[in-house]
Amino acid sequence: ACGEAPSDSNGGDNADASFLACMVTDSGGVDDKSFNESSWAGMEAAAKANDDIEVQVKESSSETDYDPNLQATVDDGCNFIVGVGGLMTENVNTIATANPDIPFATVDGFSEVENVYSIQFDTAQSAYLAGYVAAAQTKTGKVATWGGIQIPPVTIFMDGFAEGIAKHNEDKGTNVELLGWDEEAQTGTFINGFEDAAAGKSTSDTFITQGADILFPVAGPAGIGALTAASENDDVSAIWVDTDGFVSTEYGAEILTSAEKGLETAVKDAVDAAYKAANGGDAITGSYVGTLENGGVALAPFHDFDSAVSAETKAEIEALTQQIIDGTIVVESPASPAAS
Amino acid sequence: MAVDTMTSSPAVVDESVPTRFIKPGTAFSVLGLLLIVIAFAVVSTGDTTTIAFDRTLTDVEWALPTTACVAVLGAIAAAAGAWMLVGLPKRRLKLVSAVAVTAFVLGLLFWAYSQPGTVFRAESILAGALFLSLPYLFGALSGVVCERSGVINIGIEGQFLMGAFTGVLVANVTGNVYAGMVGAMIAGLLSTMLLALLATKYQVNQVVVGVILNLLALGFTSFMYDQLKKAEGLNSAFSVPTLSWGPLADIPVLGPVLFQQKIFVYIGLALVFVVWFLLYRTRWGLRTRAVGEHPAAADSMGVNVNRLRFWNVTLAGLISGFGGAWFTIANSLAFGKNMTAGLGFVALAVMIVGRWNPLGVLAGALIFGFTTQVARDLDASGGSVVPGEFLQMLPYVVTLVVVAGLIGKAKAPAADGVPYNPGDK
Amino acid sequence: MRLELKGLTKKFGSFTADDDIDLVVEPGQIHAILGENGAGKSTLMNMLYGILTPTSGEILIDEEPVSFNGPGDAIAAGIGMVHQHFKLVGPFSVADNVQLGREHTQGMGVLSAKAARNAVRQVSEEYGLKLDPDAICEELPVGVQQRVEIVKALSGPKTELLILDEPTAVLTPAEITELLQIMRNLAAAGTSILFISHKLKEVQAVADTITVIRRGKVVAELEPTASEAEMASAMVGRAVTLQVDKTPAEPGEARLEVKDLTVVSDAGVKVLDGLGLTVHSGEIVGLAGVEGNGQTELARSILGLVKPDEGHISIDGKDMHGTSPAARIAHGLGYIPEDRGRDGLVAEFSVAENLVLNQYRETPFSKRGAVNAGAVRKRAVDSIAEFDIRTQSPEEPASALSGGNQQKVIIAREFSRPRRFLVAAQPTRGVDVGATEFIHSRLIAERDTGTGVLLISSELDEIYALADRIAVIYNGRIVGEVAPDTPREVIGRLMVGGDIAAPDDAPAAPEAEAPEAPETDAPETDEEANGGDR
Amino acid sequence: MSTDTKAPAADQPDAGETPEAKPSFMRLFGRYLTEANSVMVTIYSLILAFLIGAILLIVSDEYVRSTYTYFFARPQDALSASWYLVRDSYIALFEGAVLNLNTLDRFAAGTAEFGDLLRPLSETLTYATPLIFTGLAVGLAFRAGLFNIGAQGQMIFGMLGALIIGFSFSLPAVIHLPLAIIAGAIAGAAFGAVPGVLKATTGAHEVISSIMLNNIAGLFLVWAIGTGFLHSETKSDLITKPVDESAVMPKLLSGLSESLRVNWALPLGIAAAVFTWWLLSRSTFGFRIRAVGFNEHASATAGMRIGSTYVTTMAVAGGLAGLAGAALSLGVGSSGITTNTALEYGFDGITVALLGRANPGGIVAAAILFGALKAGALSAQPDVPVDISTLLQAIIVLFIAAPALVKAILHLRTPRGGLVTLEAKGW
Ligand SMILES: Nc1ncnc2c1ncn2[C@@H]1O[C@H](COP(=O)(O)OP(=O)(O)OP(=O)(O)O)[C@@H](O)[C@H]1O
Ligand SMILES: Nc1ncnc2c1ncn2[C@@H]1O[C@H](COP(=O)(O)OP(=O)(O)OP(=O)(O)O)[C@@H](O)[C@H]1O
Ligand SMILES: [Mg+2]
Ligand SMILES: [Mg+2]
Repeated sequence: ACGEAPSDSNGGDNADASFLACMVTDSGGVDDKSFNESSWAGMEAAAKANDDIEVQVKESSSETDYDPNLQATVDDGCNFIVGVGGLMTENVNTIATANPDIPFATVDGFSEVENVYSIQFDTAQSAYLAGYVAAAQTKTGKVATWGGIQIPPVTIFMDGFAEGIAKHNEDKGTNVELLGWDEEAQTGTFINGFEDAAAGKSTSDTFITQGADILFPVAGPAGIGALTAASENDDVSAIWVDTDGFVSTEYGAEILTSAEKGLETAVKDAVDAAYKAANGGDAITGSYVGTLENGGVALAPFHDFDSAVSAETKAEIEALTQQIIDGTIVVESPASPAAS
Repeated sequence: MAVDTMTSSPAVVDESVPTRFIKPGTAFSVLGLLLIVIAFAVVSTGDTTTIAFDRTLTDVEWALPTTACVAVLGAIAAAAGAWMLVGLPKRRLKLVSAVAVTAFVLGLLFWAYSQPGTVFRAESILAGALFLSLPYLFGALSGVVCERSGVINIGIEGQFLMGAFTGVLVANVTGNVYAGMVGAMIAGLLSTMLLALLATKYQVNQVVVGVILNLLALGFTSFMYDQLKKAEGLNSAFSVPTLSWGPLADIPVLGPVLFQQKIFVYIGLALVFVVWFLLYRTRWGLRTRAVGEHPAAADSMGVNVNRLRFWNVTLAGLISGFGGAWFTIANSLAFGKNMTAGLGFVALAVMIVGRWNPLGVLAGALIFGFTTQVARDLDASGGSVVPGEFLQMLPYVVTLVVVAGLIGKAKAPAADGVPYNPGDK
Repeated sequence: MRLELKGLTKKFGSFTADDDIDLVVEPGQIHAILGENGAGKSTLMNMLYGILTPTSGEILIDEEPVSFNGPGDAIAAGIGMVHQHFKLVGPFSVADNVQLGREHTQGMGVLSAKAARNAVRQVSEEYGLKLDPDAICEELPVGVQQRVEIVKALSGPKTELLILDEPTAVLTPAEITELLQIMRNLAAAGTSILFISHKLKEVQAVADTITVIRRGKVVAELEPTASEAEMASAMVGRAVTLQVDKTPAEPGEARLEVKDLTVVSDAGVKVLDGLGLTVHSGEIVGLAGVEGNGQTELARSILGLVKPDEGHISIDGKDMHGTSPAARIAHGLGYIPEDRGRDGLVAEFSVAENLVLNQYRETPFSKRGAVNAGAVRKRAVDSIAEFDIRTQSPEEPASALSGGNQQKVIIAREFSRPRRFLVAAQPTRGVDVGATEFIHSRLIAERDTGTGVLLISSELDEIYALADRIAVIYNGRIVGEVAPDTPREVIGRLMVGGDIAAPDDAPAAPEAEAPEAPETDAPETDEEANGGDR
Repeated sequence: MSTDTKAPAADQPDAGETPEAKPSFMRLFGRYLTEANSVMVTIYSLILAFLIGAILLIVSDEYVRSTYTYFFARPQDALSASWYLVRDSYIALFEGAVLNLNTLDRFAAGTAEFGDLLRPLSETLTYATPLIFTGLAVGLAFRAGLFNIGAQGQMIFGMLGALIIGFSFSLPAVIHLPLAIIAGAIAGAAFGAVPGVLKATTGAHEVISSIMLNNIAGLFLVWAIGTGFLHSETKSDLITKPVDESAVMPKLLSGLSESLRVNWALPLGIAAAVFTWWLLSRSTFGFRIRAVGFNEHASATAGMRIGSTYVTTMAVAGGLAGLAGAALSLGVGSSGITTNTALEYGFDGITVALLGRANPGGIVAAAILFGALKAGALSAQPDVPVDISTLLQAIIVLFIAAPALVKAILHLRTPRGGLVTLEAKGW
């Protein structure tokens, strides 16, 4: 808003900081238990670590809000502006072109504009490992995944997960079946939203009755429904996405592992880099793709399930990680990050 | 000394004389024939439809030949249609229509579950359907109590939200999930009290108030949700256990459906009968129905119309508030913005489908729960020919068909929505 | 009970409905109240019954001042009331309607259906008002509904004063006779009665004293010996001609021909059962009958709102099969509906708009898809002058008009356009003597211009005053067509399904004071009649 | 739904009141101010709503709340903190919706252009535009006694209709744009007519069928966007193809600044309001709509066809909502629509119609007010919680719908002719 209004209600107490980093969410809002929330956590972490950085967030309720929100961050005098979501990339490009002096970043999108830094993740890699673990751990021979909405940041997880299972079936001669996603046809089960946790719960229940004992919900907050379903069924566990669910949710006991996406770190690093650039360092530009190699994506620790996962499986995961890093295994998804 | 005003009764059309029903007859005949065509042309001959008793008799599975089943069901529907065309006794019309509709729907189900990999897990699906019908049940029952007293309650959605939100909050603050349920009921009560006050004391148009209350509840819960986020542990999920009734739970079909559910199910079913009894068998019910039908008549007999309306509406909030707790506590979920996703409006439709009668409401809610559950099951099993979005439309389409085709003009309580001003005549 | 009103006044806003009314009702007295529409009669009664709170003045019961917070207090004080507009809950049974507000329970608020049923039986036996406690009220004929209202009023803990607000408006002559006898019996047993009616003969027949109210003020106290003309002029404030002058009819060609008309209701009842009727130009055919015998459906079929199941209707020689109401109206059908509030007027519309409600698409009222406000207003100004419609302006909403003036708006609408045939259903229902006089003369004038008129009325007086020929409808059939000089009791018998021939020595007096006459031929019980009616 | 005055229900005016010979203007004016007439009720409703909003703001701010813990020790802290918070919050809303004071300073200093000054207004009008259409769609149906709760679904179909014509052809803009707009209106009208037809033929209540159709439309949209026919060729997100350049609503003020998003859909909306006004109050069709809305029995008796009135009214209403969809997919959403583009404009249309008392002029004003609240709230975040805007909307409409409440709270007098209340039919 206006300059004289206090704008510290969201970003810690760095009231007289010299550097203002701003973020615009996509329609999920800042508490989406998914990429908006993780990005915001990265922003806040940056502010916490450096008293001279202040952060603020503006939420969008639809893509028609992107332009005014981005424009408002410019008007507010933000020194670094992060747009979250691939759909916002074009809007970021437009405003970045109009404001060449301000550094921008786009999360989960790729931009070629000079002053826009792209932050992307090849989450198919971490999901691949998760799929492998799931195939190794299932007792019923059936695991299930379902998504919020059929969009690339979601389906990339599902693709990687499917390939990980296929890998296990191939190597170990198992016949683990994946419910809820057909990688070939790119069709599967979606609840058409990220909000309706009750729908997520009943979809998960349905999979459980169909025999699945490991659930992989890729649906932000609606995914909580899978965790509650798992909590009500002793033999069922779940794999979380984006963050380490053992830490970020209350259902640690149900979570076998998580296909992490290191958004928080990446965003924090970007803010730090922008801060340095503003204070005489190199300008922040180009793009970043989180991979297993650079730690931008990872398989979270097993926590409570550590003893349940055999040493053999753990070793195989190690090996697979190495193979992906050195390129012997390429996890491909139609939704993999654009050219970088 | 009484003089008879009617020495002979007027001619009555004999209900048992066959009458022709061209439109429904044609419709059911065509639908039935369609099923038969599907059975032979679309379904491949070897297909089977598997029905499993997945929770009690885990090793029993019935594999039925799809073609034969669909064809038979199609024939039943077509025959019902044909009977209507040649003429059937009028009093049989409803029954025959119901048979035709059921046969057609079952035929579609048999077809849908013939895809490889799909199994109709009867017990899980029916149990899930009963559970999913609860929000509609609670919402519609609350609506029944309000509208039977002549106050339209469009604000069920808002009362759900308030209940869902407060239920979790209170459970967190007290650490007791049952206190949370009571909290949800009180939140529902307080929000309908506003409706009651505006509708009776200030005579505001009830539809308008309902729309506003929804907006208010949405704004309020979203706003408070953001506020609560700042503090830890005010919006953590709480859950209630599934009650298992010992050996009863092992009865095939009935066991998993009726004797292995959460307390919400039992409260819901009990409420149906309690509300029915109260409405039709007690002094309160007589007065409530009178006030909803002809308030001036009730007033002239010394019933305080607006006071009764006020308290009825206020108390109905207990039911819809409790329905709100279904979204959070029954589903073991924390509160989320706008998490009721429009179900409160659908509950309103269920109330009308149920013709403002608790028993009808139960039937309507079950239809909804069942179609929702089947749609989810088919979507999740992945074998469906129809895109998931269309499966998810199923409950809404079924309601449209039921309302347009079978129910027609449902008759609301005559004074529903009309503010009562004692000075009026 | 001795009731006394002292200076009772009621204001609605700045409008004074009742102004300083003094009145005394002695125990066991039948006290009639007369007055034009809107004189303030019902308002007065509603204050007595606790529905309205007086602005000033006091009510004394047995010399004790009382004040009622609601009807409950009045009932407790021993007052029972039969309202002008029925206050019955339609879908309820008779027993439920009677017990509403003072329910019979078996503890814990659970109803006792048996006790409620017995209570109704007891009261109905005590006063000879036969009723089936389990009948559903909305399915009963109006006459029986009226009986339910009376039983309700008498079922109070100790009803000593009975208020009857226009109880006879919807009853047949026989039922009226019966009701008047009940009133006499009650009075003889000590119950005081306040009786409101527009039918002067009834008042003459039962009242002990008569109070006349005009514009909220008591203007006269009359003895029951006063003549009808005296009463009428006291009510209206000027001399009223109660007799309509008319010349003999000169019927011409057929304007309405109805053949074998059959209409089946949703409930499966044949409400019209092969009805046939012809009306010629230049004549008024009066359709007499107890309400609910198919008059409504006949009128609606003629207009085209009800689709007949069998039979033919032609208007002015043209078969109307398959034509819409709009086409029939355009073809020259005039239609005065029986329920003016429901079917006749859009209450929220202005008087001007209501005057063109069925012509707004014709020239000059419409021009290229738009309503020509100037033409509409001009028509309104003309009609208001011609038909003496009392309104503040053409823009005033119809709801603001008194009932009589609302009826004049409908009459004006139908009489201000070319028409060949007119259906007039209950054209003067609830309309006071002055307005009735006006409407009657217009109908005669209408006939004299050559229009065919079908007059549907449950008011025998009206039929006698206007009709050139009388057809009697019963159970959806025309059971007799008779000349206008046929004696009242003959028609009365036809109306309830009897024969034209008198059963025995029927008294010649047509007036309502012959309660003993029809008594002899009442073999069936009412329960059966009610049951068969459904 | 009517806007009529219920004269007979009037309360008693002050006793003993006698009309004065010649009241002075000031007296008359003062009298007007303390009377519950529709203008003053609206103004007081706004004031009361903003007062309640202020309380919520104070309660929700941690710092200000903390100053209240020692209120009795040092009240000036709490009071000044509250005052500044409320003042700054409302200024922030104002700046987002009407005029940004910062930009004004920069403009004065020569560092901002005139166009920048207009941006908040442009945003307000941009958000108001779809609301004008959906508000009219609901308001028109109200007049025929129909509760069109289905504007959301009608708008979605309008959006799809306009979009398909918008990307399928490449024509000169003078042909293409009108064609796409008409396609949106037709798609919305067709979908809107369904509840009308169902009501006319089977008696199914339009509220139920509209609710069902809304849900169906929402799911249909998700499916449609994903189909090969509509789905974007360049993006894998759930977004459609963009409309062709020639079908994009031109911006209204692009001459001043490219960032002013308000486009030609706004004048179109105003034209639609004028058309609706003419239709309702001047045309024979409007005569019929209103007659049927008030009393269908009397209308049928007068020869009007009730069923066809329902169908046509719902179709016209659907067409208006369809235009809202066209305004979105050819305007702010011209680069492709998603499942979120339609937001809740259809449901908000109900509130707008109620606030505008189902009157075209009132609807336009209400839509602009809501647009301002939305634009203001968007730009004022994160200082002002976003949901404040929803709350303010609800509270404003609540008071406006309940003049008796405002009258009771502020002890206003009853105006001549009684309180103006909103009327809508029951089931
Ligand atoms: N609630 C009310 N508010 C305002 N005016 C009223 C109200 N009730 C009645 N009136 C007016 O008071 C006057 C007297 O009405 P009332 O019903 O007492 O007449 P009435 O003598 O019973 O007439 P009728 O013979 O038609 O029954 C009428 O002008 C009526 O319009
Ligand atoms: N004006 C009329 N006069 C006499 N009889 C009529 C008239 N209109 C209809 N009927 C009778 O009603 C019956 C049915 O009428 P009609 O043919 O108009 O119905 P329909 O158009 O087939 O009905 P729907 O359109 O509802 O299917 C016919 O048998 C006819 O005898
Ligand atoms: Mg009266
Ligand atoms: Mg026909």
